[in-house]
Amino acid sequence: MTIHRDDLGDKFGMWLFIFTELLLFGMLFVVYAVYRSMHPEAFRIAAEELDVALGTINTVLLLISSLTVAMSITAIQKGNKQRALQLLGVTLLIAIIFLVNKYFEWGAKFEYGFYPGSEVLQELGFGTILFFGLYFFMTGIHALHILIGIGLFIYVIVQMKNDKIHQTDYVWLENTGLYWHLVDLIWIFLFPLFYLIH
Amino acid sequence: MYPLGASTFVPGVENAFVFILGIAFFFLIGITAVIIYFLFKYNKKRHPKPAHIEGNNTLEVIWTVIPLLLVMGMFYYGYVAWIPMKRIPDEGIHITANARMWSFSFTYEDGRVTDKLYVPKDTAIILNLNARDVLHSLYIPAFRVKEDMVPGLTDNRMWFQANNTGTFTIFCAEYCGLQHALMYTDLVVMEPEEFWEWYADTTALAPVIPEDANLALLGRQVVESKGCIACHSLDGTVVIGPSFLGKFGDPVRVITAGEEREILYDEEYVRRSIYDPDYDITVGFRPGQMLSYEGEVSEEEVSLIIEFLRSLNE
Amino acid sequence: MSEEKTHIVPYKTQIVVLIVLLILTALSVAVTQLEFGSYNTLVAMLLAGAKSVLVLAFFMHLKYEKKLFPVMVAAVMVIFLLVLFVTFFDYSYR
Amino acid sequence: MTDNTRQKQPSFLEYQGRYKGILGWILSTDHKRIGLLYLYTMLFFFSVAAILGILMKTQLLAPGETIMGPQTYNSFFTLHGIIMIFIIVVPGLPAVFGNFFLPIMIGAKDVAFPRLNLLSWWVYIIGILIVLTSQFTGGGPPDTGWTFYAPYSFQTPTNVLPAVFGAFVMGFSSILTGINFVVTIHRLRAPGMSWLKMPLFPWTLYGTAWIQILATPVIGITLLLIVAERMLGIGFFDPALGGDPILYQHLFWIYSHPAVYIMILPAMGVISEIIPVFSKKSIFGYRAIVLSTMAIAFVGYFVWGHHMFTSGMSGRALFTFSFLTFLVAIPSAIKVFNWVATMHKGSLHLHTPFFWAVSFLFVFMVGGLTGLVLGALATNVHLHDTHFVVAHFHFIVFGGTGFAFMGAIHYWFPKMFGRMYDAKWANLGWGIFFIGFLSLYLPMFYLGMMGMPRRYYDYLPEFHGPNILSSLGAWVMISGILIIFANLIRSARSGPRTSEKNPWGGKTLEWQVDTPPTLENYDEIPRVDETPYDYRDYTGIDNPNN
Repeated sequence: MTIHRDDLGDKFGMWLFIFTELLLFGMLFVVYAVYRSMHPEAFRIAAEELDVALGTINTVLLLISSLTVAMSITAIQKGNKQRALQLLGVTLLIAIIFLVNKYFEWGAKFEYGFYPGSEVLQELGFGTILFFGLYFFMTGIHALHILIGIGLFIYVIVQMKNDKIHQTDYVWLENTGLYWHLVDLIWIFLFPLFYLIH
Repeated sequence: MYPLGASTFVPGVENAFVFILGIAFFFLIGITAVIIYFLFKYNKKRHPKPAHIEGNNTLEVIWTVIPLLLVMGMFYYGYVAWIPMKRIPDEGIHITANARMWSFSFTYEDGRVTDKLYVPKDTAIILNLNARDVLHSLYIPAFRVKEDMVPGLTDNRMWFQANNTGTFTIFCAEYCGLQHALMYTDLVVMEPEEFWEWYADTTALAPVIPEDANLALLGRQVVESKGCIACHSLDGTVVIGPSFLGKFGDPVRVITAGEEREILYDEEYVRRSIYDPDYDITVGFRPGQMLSYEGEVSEEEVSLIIEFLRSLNE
Repeated sequence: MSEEKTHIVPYKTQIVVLIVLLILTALSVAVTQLEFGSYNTLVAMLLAGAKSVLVLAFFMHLKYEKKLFPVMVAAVMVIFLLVLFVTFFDYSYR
Repeated sequence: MTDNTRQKQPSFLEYQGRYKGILGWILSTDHKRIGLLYLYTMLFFFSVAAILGILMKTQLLAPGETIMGPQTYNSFFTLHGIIMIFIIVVPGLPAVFGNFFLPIMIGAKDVAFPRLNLLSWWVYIIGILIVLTSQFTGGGPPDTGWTFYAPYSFQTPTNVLPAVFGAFVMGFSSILTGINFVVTIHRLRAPGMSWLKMPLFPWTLYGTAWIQILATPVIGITLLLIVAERMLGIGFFDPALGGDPILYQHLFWIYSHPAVYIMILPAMGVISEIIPVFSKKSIFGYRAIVLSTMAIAFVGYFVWGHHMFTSGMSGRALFTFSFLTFLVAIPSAIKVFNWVATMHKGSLHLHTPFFWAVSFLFVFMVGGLTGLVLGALATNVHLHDTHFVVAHFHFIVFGGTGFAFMGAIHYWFPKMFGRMYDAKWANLGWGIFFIGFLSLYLPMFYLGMMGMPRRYYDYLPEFHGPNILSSLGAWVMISGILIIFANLIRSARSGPRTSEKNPWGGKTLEWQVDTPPTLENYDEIPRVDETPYDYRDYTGIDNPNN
């Protein structure tokens, strides 16, 4: 089989995959919208349980990591492998910090008994149960995507070290970047919906 | 073709049927005939040299617009016949229809509960739909009405007005588990006078038990009207739960809180099994199959059921 | 087969985009602390929408790709919004 | 077109790659071998699900318990549905014939991502295995129906989780195929083949692939929510925790209605290929067919609510969904008119694939026209969840997709295997199958009108008559299937060899390559300058083998 290379085609495929992810989360946003419309008051009160400061920090972290990925693409395009690797390292680090933050945030919720099926939630009524169900499910799926992203970054870093990804063939990096921006995009909407709107 | 129509909705629905099916048959037969004609006429033996035609925009427009008009007509007929079903009147007899796996029961305004639905002719009947466990659907083919009974959904109502007396079947149309196929009951439409006579007759109500009544027989009525026999047979066959036949007073092996033990099939056991079914699970059966009948079966009715179970031993 | 010449986004543009994104984030946090009632959600969603457009256009290079890509993204968004809209034909009128 | 002096590549069937024997198949990234892998997997599972169907029809031969109890019956129709929908008709035509012929028909050597293509077959197999474990472990075979409606799906003690999870995994396979096809069509069309010179089967695959990409994630997340519901008690669909069971139905049908178009669009594509070839005439209204394909793909996305007319939705939603449903009927009608018009003044060659195509027209019309009855509000209320619906969707999904599948396999068989089947047996099989099909499903329309609900393992005596006819029809139909399968399997192994490139006189590219196709289809990528289906040069004199 002749080697057939089509960077634009690969990117096209990645975009199509991103569309599936958008709709996957999109349906969760539909669920959110429906239950919010049913229990506006409970959602408003439940949202105040979440830590705005922590949420804002995570938002800023993800935005910065989006920048570093985008910059590492520029770096590799310019042939600056060392800088590209450094920027990817920063991104990886930020992704891990995000998860650590999330761990503490979730841990605190569990400590107070705010988790699906807990007795505390049962007392607080339907709206609160649904809010926290959505909160855990949506941020949980999002965190799963962060985990996958970490795996991808490690792969890309290794490949770049071995010069498999370089100035003229960096579509893996580009696609990983696209994926990471998608993770960021989702968070851009999760953040106001859960933390901000009272 | 259909079961006998017996509600005020029937003419409208049938209009829609006739309109849509009429057009459908016209096109089906017409196009099929054309195809068969072509198969003969343009068979390669008779027509070896095909014409070259790429298309015809006028034709495309024609066979877009005409079907569009026709389906809009269908939409219209379907819509107007459906409006009265949604427009639920306030005046009328309000009855709560309860569904649980796998039986219906009907609660009237005076608190009486029946397993069949009794209604008068020419009166609006408004059913409040109430499902205890999973989705069910109340379907009366003769009346052309159907509505899902959704657990947790408030203001889930349907209505109809019968214009014929007789007995009709009510089916459960939404799949609800094991005995879904056996979840049906009767709808009895009576003349209004007859109905009100029946309604005023309170002897059917459990709290007033005449001195000389056969308690076991009344118990049997309770068992039937609450739908117990959908899962507990009277002849020893195992359906969902243990059969009612001949065990009262004997020891029975059950699993309580994960541990197997032997207890007596006595009044206390029966009462607990009705109000807290998952407390003792008879060995060989699965928990979670039965919901509590707390609030649905009164203490008096439990006593009647016990009398009935006792009688099965004899 | 890399017939398309690649467009290199300068670092400076990207950093400016990040700064705008951070400002928008700060803005949405600040705004939602005030009480706007039902406009609260709307404002927050508009700000999030603005942020996502920035990310899509600059970080995800949509601004520099073939026309097809932004068109597809827009179409997917339209389909999603229509689904949401049609769903609420049920929930708004129950 | 190959040049005889050049060293010819081996055919894809004989090619020896890195791996030999079975490994050479299950690890091959050749789109043709992958297509055949799908074909064999589907034929096997189709047989399983068809046997389940026959057993169910036998149970319904008489009221009461005839050969199985309710638990068995309920798990049978669940498994029948899961296999038929998720394993067969959803991947169906795209995975088998799309994989095999899409690259050839647009003049490419393979799909855009061959390894991803192989991966999607493996994901599909893993999904199937997960579904199968549900049958033998835990609380017994699931009994929810393939729709997994909440709240029953998380209350039943049966083993629903693996079935749901398996369907979720198969969704990935579907998405990967979809991505692959869209990129292939965008990037790998032969030089000169502009969008409007692309044959219609690739066009329908294109529409289908977009639906696969945009709708499948919805079922993915929905099934994942059911998993979360069962494992974590998260409460989204549980009324006891404030959830709304109707929301589950929304999400489920947001995927599953477009899924119907995933099933039927490629079938329409196949029919659009077969009819012009056997009419020796250009397809009537190529542009109209392309447009209606894309219109169906788009509008089909917004009509899911017509599965829920009695489920407790608001009146406004019912009105909207009914209206949109009637709109989506139009493009299908346009296609039927175009197909019939293609036959007009053609020179009809009555071979087996054409029989399937013509009978497709009939069953598809029955299915479509009864769909109008179901799309209207008042009539739907009576017919919803009755046997009428069962008959309707079997006419569309089995009649539509199934007939097109049979047509496709009889059409492309010589190209795929380099052998020919026995036409007499094939025609006999078609006849018996067609008669059996009609007597199996037509009585169900009547039963539904009379009010017999679906998913009933037992019924009232008044429904007995039509049920007898229907059960007998099932046995006739299965005899037809046996004849067809026996003929095809025998012919694939030992039928007369043929290396003729173009036995039917087709105009699309797959008829210009070798039979069976070589490893990379083309030595040199062809240039395409004409519209497909141009029969102006047809003289009326058949090639002698035809």
